[in-house]
Amino acid sequence: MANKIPIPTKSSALIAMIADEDTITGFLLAGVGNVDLRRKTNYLIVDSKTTVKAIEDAFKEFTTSEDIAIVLISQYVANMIRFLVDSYNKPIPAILEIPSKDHPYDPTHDSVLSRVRYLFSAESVASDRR
Amino acid sequence: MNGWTAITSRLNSIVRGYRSGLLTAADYNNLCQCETLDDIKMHLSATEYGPYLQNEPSPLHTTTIVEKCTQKLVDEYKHMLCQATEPLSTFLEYVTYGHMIDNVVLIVTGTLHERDVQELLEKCHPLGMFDSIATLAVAQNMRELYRLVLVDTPLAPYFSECITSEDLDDMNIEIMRNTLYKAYLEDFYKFCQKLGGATAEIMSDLLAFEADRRAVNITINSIGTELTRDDRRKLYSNFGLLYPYGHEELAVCEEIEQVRAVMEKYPPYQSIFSKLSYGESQMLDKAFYEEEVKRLCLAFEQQFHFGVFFAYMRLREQEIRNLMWISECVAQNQKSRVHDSVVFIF
Amino acid sequence: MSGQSQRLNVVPTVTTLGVVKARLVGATRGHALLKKKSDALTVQFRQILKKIVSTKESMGEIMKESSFSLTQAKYVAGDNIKHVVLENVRNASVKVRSKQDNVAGVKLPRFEHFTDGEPKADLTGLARGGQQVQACRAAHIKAIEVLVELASLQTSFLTLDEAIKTTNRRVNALENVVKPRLENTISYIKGELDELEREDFFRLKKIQGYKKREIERQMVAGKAFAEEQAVEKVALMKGISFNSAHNILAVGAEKDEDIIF
Amino acid sequence: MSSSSSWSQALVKVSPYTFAAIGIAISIGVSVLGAAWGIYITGSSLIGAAIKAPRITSKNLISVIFCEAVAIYGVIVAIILQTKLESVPASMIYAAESLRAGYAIFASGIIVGFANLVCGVCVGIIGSSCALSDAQNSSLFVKILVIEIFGSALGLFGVIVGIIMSAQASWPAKA
Repeated sequence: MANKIPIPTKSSALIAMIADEDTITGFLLAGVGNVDLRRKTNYLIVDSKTTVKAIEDAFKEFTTSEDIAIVLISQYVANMIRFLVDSYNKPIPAILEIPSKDHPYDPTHDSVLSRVRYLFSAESVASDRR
Repeated sequence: MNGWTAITSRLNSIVRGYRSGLLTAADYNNLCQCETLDDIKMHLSATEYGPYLQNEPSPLHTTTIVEKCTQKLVDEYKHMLCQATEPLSTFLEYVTYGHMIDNVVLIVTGTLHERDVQELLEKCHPLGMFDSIATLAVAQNMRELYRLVLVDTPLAPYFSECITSEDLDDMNIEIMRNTLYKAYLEDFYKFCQKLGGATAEIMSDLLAFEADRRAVNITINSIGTELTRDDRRKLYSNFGLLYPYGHEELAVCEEIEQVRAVMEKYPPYQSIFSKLSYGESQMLDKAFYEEEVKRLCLAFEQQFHFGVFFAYMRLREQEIRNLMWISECVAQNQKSRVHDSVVFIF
Repeated sequence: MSGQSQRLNVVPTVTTLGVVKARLVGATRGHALLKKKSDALTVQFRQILKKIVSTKESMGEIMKESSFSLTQAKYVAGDNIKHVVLENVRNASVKVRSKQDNVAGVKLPRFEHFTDGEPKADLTGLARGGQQVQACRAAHIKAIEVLVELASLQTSFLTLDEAIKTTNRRVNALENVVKPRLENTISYIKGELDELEREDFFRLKKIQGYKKREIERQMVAGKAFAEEQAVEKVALMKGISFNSAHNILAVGAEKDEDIIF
Repeated sequence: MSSSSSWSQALVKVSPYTFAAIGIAISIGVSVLGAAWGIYITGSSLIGAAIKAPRITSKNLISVIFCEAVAIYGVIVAIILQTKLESVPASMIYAAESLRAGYAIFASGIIVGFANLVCGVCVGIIGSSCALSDAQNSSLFVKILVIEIFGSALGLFGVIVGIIMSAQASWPAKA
C-alpha cells in the first residue's frame, strides 16, 4: 500500500477538455468552461494548426493541476499523444476519451476500454486463477 | 427603373446567372445519398463549388466545406460590389451590414474579455469585414472602443442612435446585437423606400418578413429569460406586417401557444404555424426558412429591382446552411436526419 | 511440498510449535478474509465493468446526440454562434465534486457534477435559434452527466483493479508462500519433536533393558550368594571353608594391580 | 385680333418645308433613340447573362436585331418621307396643298418616331428578360420571342400608318 495515491476530496473541481472546436463549444455552452484570472482556460481547442507539442503540454498541465478532476480528451487527439495517455495511471484526474463528431468512436483505441475488453474476455480464465 | 443603368442591368443578369448556379433539388438528392465527406466533395466538384474544393486535401472537414462555400459567396459578392455603381453599391453594402454587426459585436465581446483581437479577426465572418475593422483591435478600454466604432465603422449611425458608451460595459451583448440589428433593418427599410419602384416593393416585403421573423423568434426565445416585456418590445423593428398591433400582443406573450394565437391572425404566417403540430417549436425555424426561400425566389420573378441581389445573397447563405447540414449529418452518421432541415431552393 | 528449505528457521521446540501454529491459524484466517475481500471486490469490479461497457456505449450515443444538437443550433443560428459561445466563457458553472465510496476497505473516488450558481439562461441566439441553443445546452449537460458518471466508474475501475491485484497478490502470497512455509515449519518441528521423543523412548527402553538385565544379574548373584551362604553355612557347619581361600586370592590379585599403578 | 402673333398663325406661317424636315428628322432620330435604348437594355443584360451561360449570346442576338429593326424602320420611313419632299414655286409655298403636304410629312414623322421609340424600349425590356430567362431555362426562349415579335409589331403599325399618311402628301404641281 506504499504506492497508494490518496484521493483528494474537494468540494469543487473543474472538468478540463482537449478536443475539437465543436465539441468544446458544446460543452462550454453547457457551462463547463472556465477562464481564470491569468486568462488561462481549462480547455484546448485542437484544430489542424495545433501542434502535438501543444497538446502534450496541455495534457500535462491538466493532469497535474490541482483543481481538475476530469480531463475529457477527444479520441483522435488522444491517439496523437497515445503514449502519454497510456502511461498515465493516476486515478485523479480521470482521463476520459470521448468520441468527436468527425471521428466515430472506436472502442479498440480506448486505453481503458481495451483493458476492460481484455478483462471481459479473460474473465473466465482469470476467475479460476483468482 | 430608378437608378437602373447598364452596369446595374448587367450585374442583374450576372446575379441571375449566379442564381442558376445554386444547387438544385437533384443536387441535394445526390448529396443526401453520400456516405462520406469525400463523396460530397465529389458531387460538389461537379457544381460551381468545384474550383473551390478541388485543392483541399482528402481528410475533409465540414468546417472546410462551409468555409470554402462561404469563400465563393464572398468572391461573388466582392465581384458585384466592385462593379456596382450608386445606388446599387450602397444597397449591396446594406446587405452585409447584418454580418458586420455580428463581427463588431464579436470584437466588442472579445475586448470585454480581453481576448487577443488578432484571433478574433480570424473568426469574423468574411462578408462582414470592412477595411477599418482591424483598427478596433487597438482599443484598450470600452470608451475608446466606442469612439473607434463611431469613427471607423459603417455602423456608426446605429451605434450612436441606440447605444451609449456606458451601455457597452453593462449591456447584455445579445440585447446590444439585436438593438443594432433592429436599427439596421429599419434603416435598410427606409433606404429601400427611398429607392422606390420595384425595389421598394419587393424589398419591403422581404425586410418585413425578416423583421416579423425576428420579432417572433425574439419572443419565443426570450420566454423564460430575464428579458422584460418592455425590453422585448424595444427589440422589435418598427415596420412589417406585425407592426404595431402584433408587436403589442407579442410583447406580452408568456408561452409559445400565445405566440401561435397571435400569429394565426396574420394569414401569411398562419400557414407556417399551422404546419407545426401543437406545442412543437423546433421546426419553426425550418418553416420560416422555407417561407423565406419561397419569398426570395419570388424576388427573381421581377426585373429591374435590387431585390435580386439581396435574395441571391440570402439564398446562397441558405444553401451554405444546407450544405453544412448535409455534411454534418454525413460526418456524424445521422443520415436519417438529413432531410429534416434541408430547404430546397428550387 | 517444495523442499525443506521452505520453512522458517526456528528451533524446533514445543513453544515454537505453538507460536508457529498460532501464526498458521492467523494466516489461514487472513487468507480467508482476504479471499472474501477479493471476492467482494471482484463482484464490485464486474459490476463496474458491465456498467463501464454499457455507459461507454451509451456515451457514444449521447455524444452523437449532443454534437448533433450543436449542428442543429449552428444550422439555425449560423456558424458564428460558436465564436459567440467561445468568447463568452467566464467561469465554470458546471463543476465536479469528488467524494469517496468505501467498498471492502477500498476507497473509491466518486465524482458528482453540480451547477455552481444559477444556470445561465442567457440570451444567446436571441433572434435566431435560441431554442436550438438551449436544446444543445441541455443535451451537453446530459452528456456531462454521463461523462462524469463514466469518469467515476473509470477511476473506480482503475482503483479497484489495483486493489484487486494487491489483494490477490496477498491471497496468493498467503496461500502459496506463507501458509506452506508455516505448514512446513510445523511439520518440521513436529518431525523433530517426534524424533526426540523416539530417541527418548529408545533410550528409556534401553535403560529399562539394562536395568532388567542388572536386576536379573543381581538376582542371579543373589541366588548364588544365597547358595554360597548355604554352602558356607554347610561348611561352617562342616567347619571348613574351601572357597574362602580362593576368594581372598582373587581380592588380593585386584589389589596387586592397584599397587602396580 | 392680332392674328400675326397667334399660334394658329404660327403654324400657318412656318414653312411647310420646315415641318417636313422636322418630321423626317423625328422619324429617324427618335426611332434610332428607341432602338438604341432597346439595345442598351437588352445588350447589358445579354452580356451579363452570357457570363454564366455563353450559349445564349448568338440566340439572343435576335433581340438586338429586333431593336435594330426599329431603327431600320425609322431609316426607311425617313427615306420615303424625304422623297416626298418636292420643291414648289415660291408663290405656291403657302398654298393649302403645300401646307397639307408639310403637315402630313411632319405627322408621319412623329407617328413613326414615337411608335418606334416605345417599340424599341418595349422590345429592349422583353429582349433583356428573354436573355435572362434563356440563361435560366432555354425552353423559355421561343415563348418570349413570340412576345417580342408582338412588341416589335407595334413599331410596324406606326410605320404603316406613317407611310399611308405620307402618301397623302402631294405638293402643288409646278405648272
